Amino acid sequence: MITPGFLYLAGALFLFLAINNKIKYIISFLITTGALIITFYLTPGYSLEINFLNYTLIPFRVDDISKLTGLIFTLSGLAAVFYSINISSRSNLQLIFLFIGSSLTVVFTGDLFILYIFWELMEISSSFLIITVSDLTKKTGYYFFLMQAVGGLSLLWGVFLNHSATGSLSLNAIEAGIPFFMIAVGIKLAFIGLHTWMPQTYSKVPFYVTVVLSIYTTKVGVYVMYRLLSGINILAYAGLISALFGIVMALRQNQVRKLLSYSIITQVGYMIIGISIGSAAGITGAFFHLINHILYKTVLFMVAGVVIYTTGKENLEDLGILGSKLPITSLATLVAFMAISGVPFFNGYMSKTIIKEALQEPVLIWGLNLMSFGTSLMFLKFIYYAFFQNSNINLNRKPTISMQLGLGFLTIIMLLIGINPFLLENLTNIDVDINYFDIKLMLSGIQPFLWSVIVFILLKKYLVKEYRRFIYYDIYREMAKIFVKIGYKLSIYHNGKLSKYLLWATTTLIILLSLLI
Amino acid sequence: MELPYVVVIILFYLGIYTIIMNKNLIKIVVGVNIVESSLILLLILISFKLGGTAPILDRKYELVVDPIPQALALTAIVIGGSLIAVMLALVIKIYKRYGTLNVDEIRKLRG
Amino acid sequence: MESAVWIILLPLLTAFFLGIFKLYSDKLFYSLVIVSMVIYLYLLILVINDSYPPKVYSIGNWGLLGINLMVDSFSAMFLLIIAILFITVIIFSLNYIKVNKHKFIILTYVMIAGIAGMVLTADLFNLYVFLEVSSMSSYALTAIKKTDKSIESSFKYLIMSTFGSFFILLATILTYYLTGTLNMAEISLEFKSVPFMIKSTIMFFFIFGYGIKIGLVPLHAWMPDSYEASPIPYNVLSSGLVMKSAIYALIRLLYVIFGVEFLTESGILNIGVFWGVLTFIIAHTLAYQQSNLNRLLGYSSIAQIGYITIGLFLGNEKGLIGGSFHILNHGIMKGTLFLVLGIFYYSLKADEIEDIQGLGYKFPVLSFTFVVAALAIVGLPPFNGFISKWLIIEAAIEAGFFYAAFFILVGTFLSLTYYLKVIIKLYTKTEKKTLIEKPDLSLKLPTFFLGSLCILFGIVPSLPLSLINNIPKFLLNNSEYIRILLGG
Amino acid sequence: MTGGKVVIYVILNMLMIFLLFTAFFAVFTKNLLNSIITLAIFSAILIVIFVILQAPDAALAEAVIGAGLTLTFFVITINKTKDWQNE
Amino acid sequence: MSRVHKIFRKFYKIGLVLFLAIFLLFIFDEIQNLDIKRYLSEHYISEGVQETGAINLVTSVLYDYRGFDTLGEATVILTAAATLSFMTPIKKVKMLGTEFTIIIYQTIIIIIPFLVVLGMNLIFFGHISPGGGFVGGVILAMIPILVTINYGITFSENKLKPNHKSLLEGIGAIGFILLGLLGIFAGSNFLASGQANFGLGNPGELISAGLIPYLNLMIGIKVGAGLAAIFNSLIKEG
Repeated sequence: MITPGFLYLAGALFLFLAINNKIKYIISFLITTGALIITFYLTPGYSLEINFLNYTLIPFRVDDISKLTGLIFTLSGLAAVFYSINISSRSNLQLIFLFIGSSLTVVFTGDLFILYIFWELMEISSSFLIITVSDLTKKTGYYFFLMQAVGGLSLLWGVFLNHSATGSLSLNAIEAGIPFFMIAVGIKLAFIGLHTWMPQTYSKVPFYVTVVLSIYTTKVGVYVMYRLLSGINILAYAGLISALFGIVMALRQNQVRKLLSYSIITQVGYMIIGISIGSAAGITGAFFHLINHILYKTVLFMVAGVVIYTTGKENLEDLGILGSKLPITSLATLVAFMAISGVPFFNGYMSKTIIKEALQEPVLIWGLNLMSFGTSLMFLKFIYYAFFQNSNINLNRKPTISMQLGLGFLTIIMLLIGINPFLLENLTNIDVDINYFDIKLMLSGIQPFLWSVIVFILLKKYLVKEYRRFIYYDIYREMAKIFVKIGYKLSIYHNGKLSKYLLWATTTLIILLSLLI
Repeated sequence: MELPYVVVIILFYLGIYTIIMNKNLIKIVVGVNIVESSLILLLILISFKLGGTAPILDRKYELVVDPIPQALALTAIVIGGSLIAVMLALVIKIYKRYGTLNVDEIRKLRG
Repeated sequence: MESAVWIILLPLLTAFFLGIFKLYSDKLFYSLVIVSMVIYLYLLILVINDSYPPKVYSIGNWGLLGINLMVDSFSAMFLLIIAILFITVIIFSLNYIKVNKHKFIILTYVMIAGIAGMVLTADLFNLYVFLEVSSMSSYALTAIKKTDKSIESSFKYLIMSTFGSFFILLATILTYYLTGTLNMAEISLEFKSVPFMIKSTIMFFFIFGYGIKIGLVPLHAWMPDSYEASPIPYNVLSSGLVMKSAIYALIRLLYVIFGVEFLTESGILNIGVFWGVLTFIIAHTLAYQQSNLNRLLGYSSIAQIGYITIGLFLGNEKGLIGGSFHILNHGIMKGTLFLVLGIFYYSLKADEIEDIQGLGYKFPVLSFTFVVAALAIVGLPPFNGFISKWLIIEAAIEAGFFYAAFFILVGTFLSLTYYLKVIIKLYTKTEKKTLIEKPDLSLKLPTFFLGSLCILFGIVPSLPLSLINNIPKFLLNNSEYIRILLGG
Repeated sequence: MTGGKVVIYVILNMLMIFLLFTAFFAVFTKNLLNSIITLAIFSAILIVIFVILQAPDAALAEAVIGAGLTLTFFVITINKTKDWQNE
Repeated sequence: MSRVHKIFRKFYKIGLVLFLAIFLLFIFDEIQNLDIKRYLSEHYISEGVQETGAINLVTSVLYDYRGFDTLGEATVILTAAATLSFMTPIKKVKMLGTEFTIIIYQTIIIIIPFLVVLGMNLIFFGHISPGGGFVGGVILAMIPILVTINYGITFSENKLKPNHKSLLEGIGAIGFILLGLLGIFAGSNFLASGQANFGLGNPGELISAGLIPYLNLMIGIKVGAGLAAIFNSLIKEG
């Protein structure tokens, strides 16, 4: 059996052969659908072992959760690749393939070594994607890469600590180094305080890159969190705080993609809570939510992309174009909005319900309600700009067919899952035992949404106000400044005087010798 | 301790002191020369045995000094001589390019 | 084991013959360079293949009375670096060097002979002599561009290096004085009865003297200067071979003469590890400040030496393997970086960070090679630098040096900051139209060769590791080494 | 020790002291030419010491290389760098 | 403030050096109290003459027991000569002020043949008496140096061209290695002369000691040519 990840990686190499567009399409189509089909027919329980250095590594291991994640990853990979295939250059497409391939390998790995390697490969490929894709994103890419590198290195340090404590590289035996795993995962998840890379990256890079990045980066974090850190209850509160922070920040944005990226922080909060509970239901809920979230957030980013592509602008005011001139896109927006707000009969509802049912503590349940409320509030803002505001912007060009295909494809899947929530359960043989269409559940699911509509209508003038100025303080930039300052001081000491250098040498000798006495 | 060894140590560190302290390039080379000489002197002192004769055995001698350090000393002398030649050539070049013999003023390379 | 002595003699003979041929015929000159290079490669492979179990070759057939050469896995690993770097650099510089080309090649051959001598010899004074041979040609190669800066840097290098050599010579003399012999094995046996204080003083003199040539941090100041001012092919050899031969000699002395028990007892292992950490932290911080790429790479070399020092001073098996592997890897990675930079300099006279802006689009494959080597040297997977760093960190944790292991990761991050800066500059578009002298295939091929090794050794590290895995046997357990050297 | 040996011993020690004096003078004098000439004297004393210490080979080598050639090199250098008068 | 700083730095440096000196003094003092074995040199002294055929033990150590060192140091000189030669400008530079009296001119002319004889003597009798290749080579190098001083660089280089010097240097070095290789051809190891029994002869005779006289000759040629080249380069420098 072959990993779907390696198929993508091989695809990145095969793309060197793509001399014209036709071959490019054929290769991409074969790779993406091939990976989807392979993932679909994987049998849980399979694992492959190889020997490397002195370790026995497991580069490929399948179980229910990884198959589920792999399915959604390959599915959305198919959509994302076709969404961007016309716009992106060949080298960027290769990087996208590399990125998708390494995240798939992370999902199917069975040990920490391979996990780390492909974690880093993800980070490298995504950073180079950001750096090379446009002239405006160099600094963003720099920041992104460094931030992700900190995450990767703390993962590595955690791996080392765990390895020295347990003597094994297995994913199942995590005993030491948990704080470092937390930092690593936290950065990938854009956890509060570690999130600084996310809004600026997602809002600056070209829209198709945002689509690709938003599918994988945070979700791989969720998956790895499940593997390494599941069942740490305290983290549930942390996830709650992070999510509420995401809501507050999102409500202050006036740029579409910044709003969407802060909303990712909120949505990831659900998954953190689900995983932290540690019960089977919680984890299932988290992963179903992951799937749903990938679906609707990808659609929303694609919508933002269509707006940018057609108008060249990306402020919330420019969303007005959706209402009248882009029918398919508008429909998709509405569906995604309903889904993300947790309205029954849409897919967001089912996973939120599972998580809510799995919760025991009242604080968390109320927090979850608050999160749903905030989410729908911020997307009401989105909808308000899209449909209730008059705009007279014209289309510069029409969206390409491949874009609309990708968009429509995901929307249909979303609707399918929403109408028949048991689809996912049947697909993955996980039984949650919840009747989604119970009236009580549906009522409690729709309550936050209704409240948010009321609140939005009442407080409209505060919510749609533009917060152009708000305090932006980034502690990491301050640290970098200190580093540069120290380096400058040090380089001043290298003033080219030979006698000074010789003096250093002699002093070193003295220090060495005085260690003897 | 015998005086010659003390002299060797003093010479060694006198040379090092010159290399560190002196601002004049030629003086630095003088310091290098002194250190070299002190090390050669040390080698010869090591080889010496009281009452020994030079290691040229045209007859049978009672006590012959150690030939190995003397051979090493020869090697060291030659290496030192070539080092000093290269150094002086560089000093001349530096003087032609920088117009100074002050070691603190040859500092185009820094940072 | 006849071929061991040829490893030293062939470059020397070639250099001498080249010195004569240079006067008469250019054609003969180049054909001799090529022929001797090919034969040399063959010889190196022969010796490397035959390195386990170690072999002894006695010069003049004097046995223990004279000078002995010894080939074990450690020296074989070093010969492998020579084989990889020397051949590529010679091919590269045949086209690259424009001024004083003959002298450059002759001096390079002499330098290789010196380094091979340092690597193979098992005699203390002989080590000093060959050290001087290699350093002498290094001074010359540093000054070979004859610009103001190269003269200045050569002088600084000369004075500081001589300063270190004095202490090496002093320690050598004292060792002879104490033991009455210069053969490393016999010294090691005799040293068992020497008082602790004297032994450790001698050891510190050795460490200090070689430390200057290695470039550990407060002793490093000459090094970036020499990188900035010397021709780029020499920089490859300097970072790959000259520095490394010094640390090779130091490690050989410490582990063989003094023995690992003494090293543990005297605490030098702790000092060495701490020193390595200090070295790479400061060097990384300084490297960020540089605007000249040669200097930047120079500081990066110093930093990598810090990692190597940590690995080799850990005193356990994995550390030695990791450190040795990193010596090999760093030679390859830094060689690639310098050769790419060399091509940039050759075609556009670009060696400042500002000048290379936009070259990623003009030389796509070369820039890709640069990126690969840069990521490898930072220590990101799946390249070779990652494997050796992994080994070093694992060894550090095993030996209980948690702080060193942690700081290696910090250092990885710091090195990413400045390499990423360069890479981003490389891929920033610019309007500037610059005159391009097209680089030849003979310049590109060696570069790609080294670059592909970066990837190859990262994915299949077992290729070099099968050689390197034998190293600790004869370093950690010096009685084995001594037994073979004494002819047992 | 016999009488002759004592004399040689005394001479050796005196030469050592001289050696120190010349070295110090060579280092601390302001005039470079003086310094170089003192260095020649330094080498000369060293030669005598080598002879006393039964090392004729080293003495010869020091004579021709240390005293002879090096001195010549120094003189050439000083000649080429004319400003040796003002430190 | 800066003056105080300067004085402080000066004292700091002096203190450093003093510390080192005192430290080494103690170490030497301790070393002196040890009893030292010298079995290697005792073997050389007792067996060296028979084994190598050379009376001068220093020569036998230099050219036979430790001949490899000698090869190394010959290489150092070659490197130094090469270094200096590429640093010199191509154009000829006038010899600096050499206005000697007629006495010195004449003396130098007369001295030259004696120097040749002396140098050759030192080289060829290197294995019997003090001297040897290095010293003899330097004496031979004195001749072109004196010629340069006397008649100026142009004349000197006309008589003995730089190319010839480097040719001689190369021949010397290659000769040394080839002589060493004779040992391999004789079935022994590199640089074997005593062990390979190259007509050791009677110790004390001119033709004895195997390869040592020839090695001496080669080193003499090499050192002589090398040092002459170094000198001329230094003169032309700048």
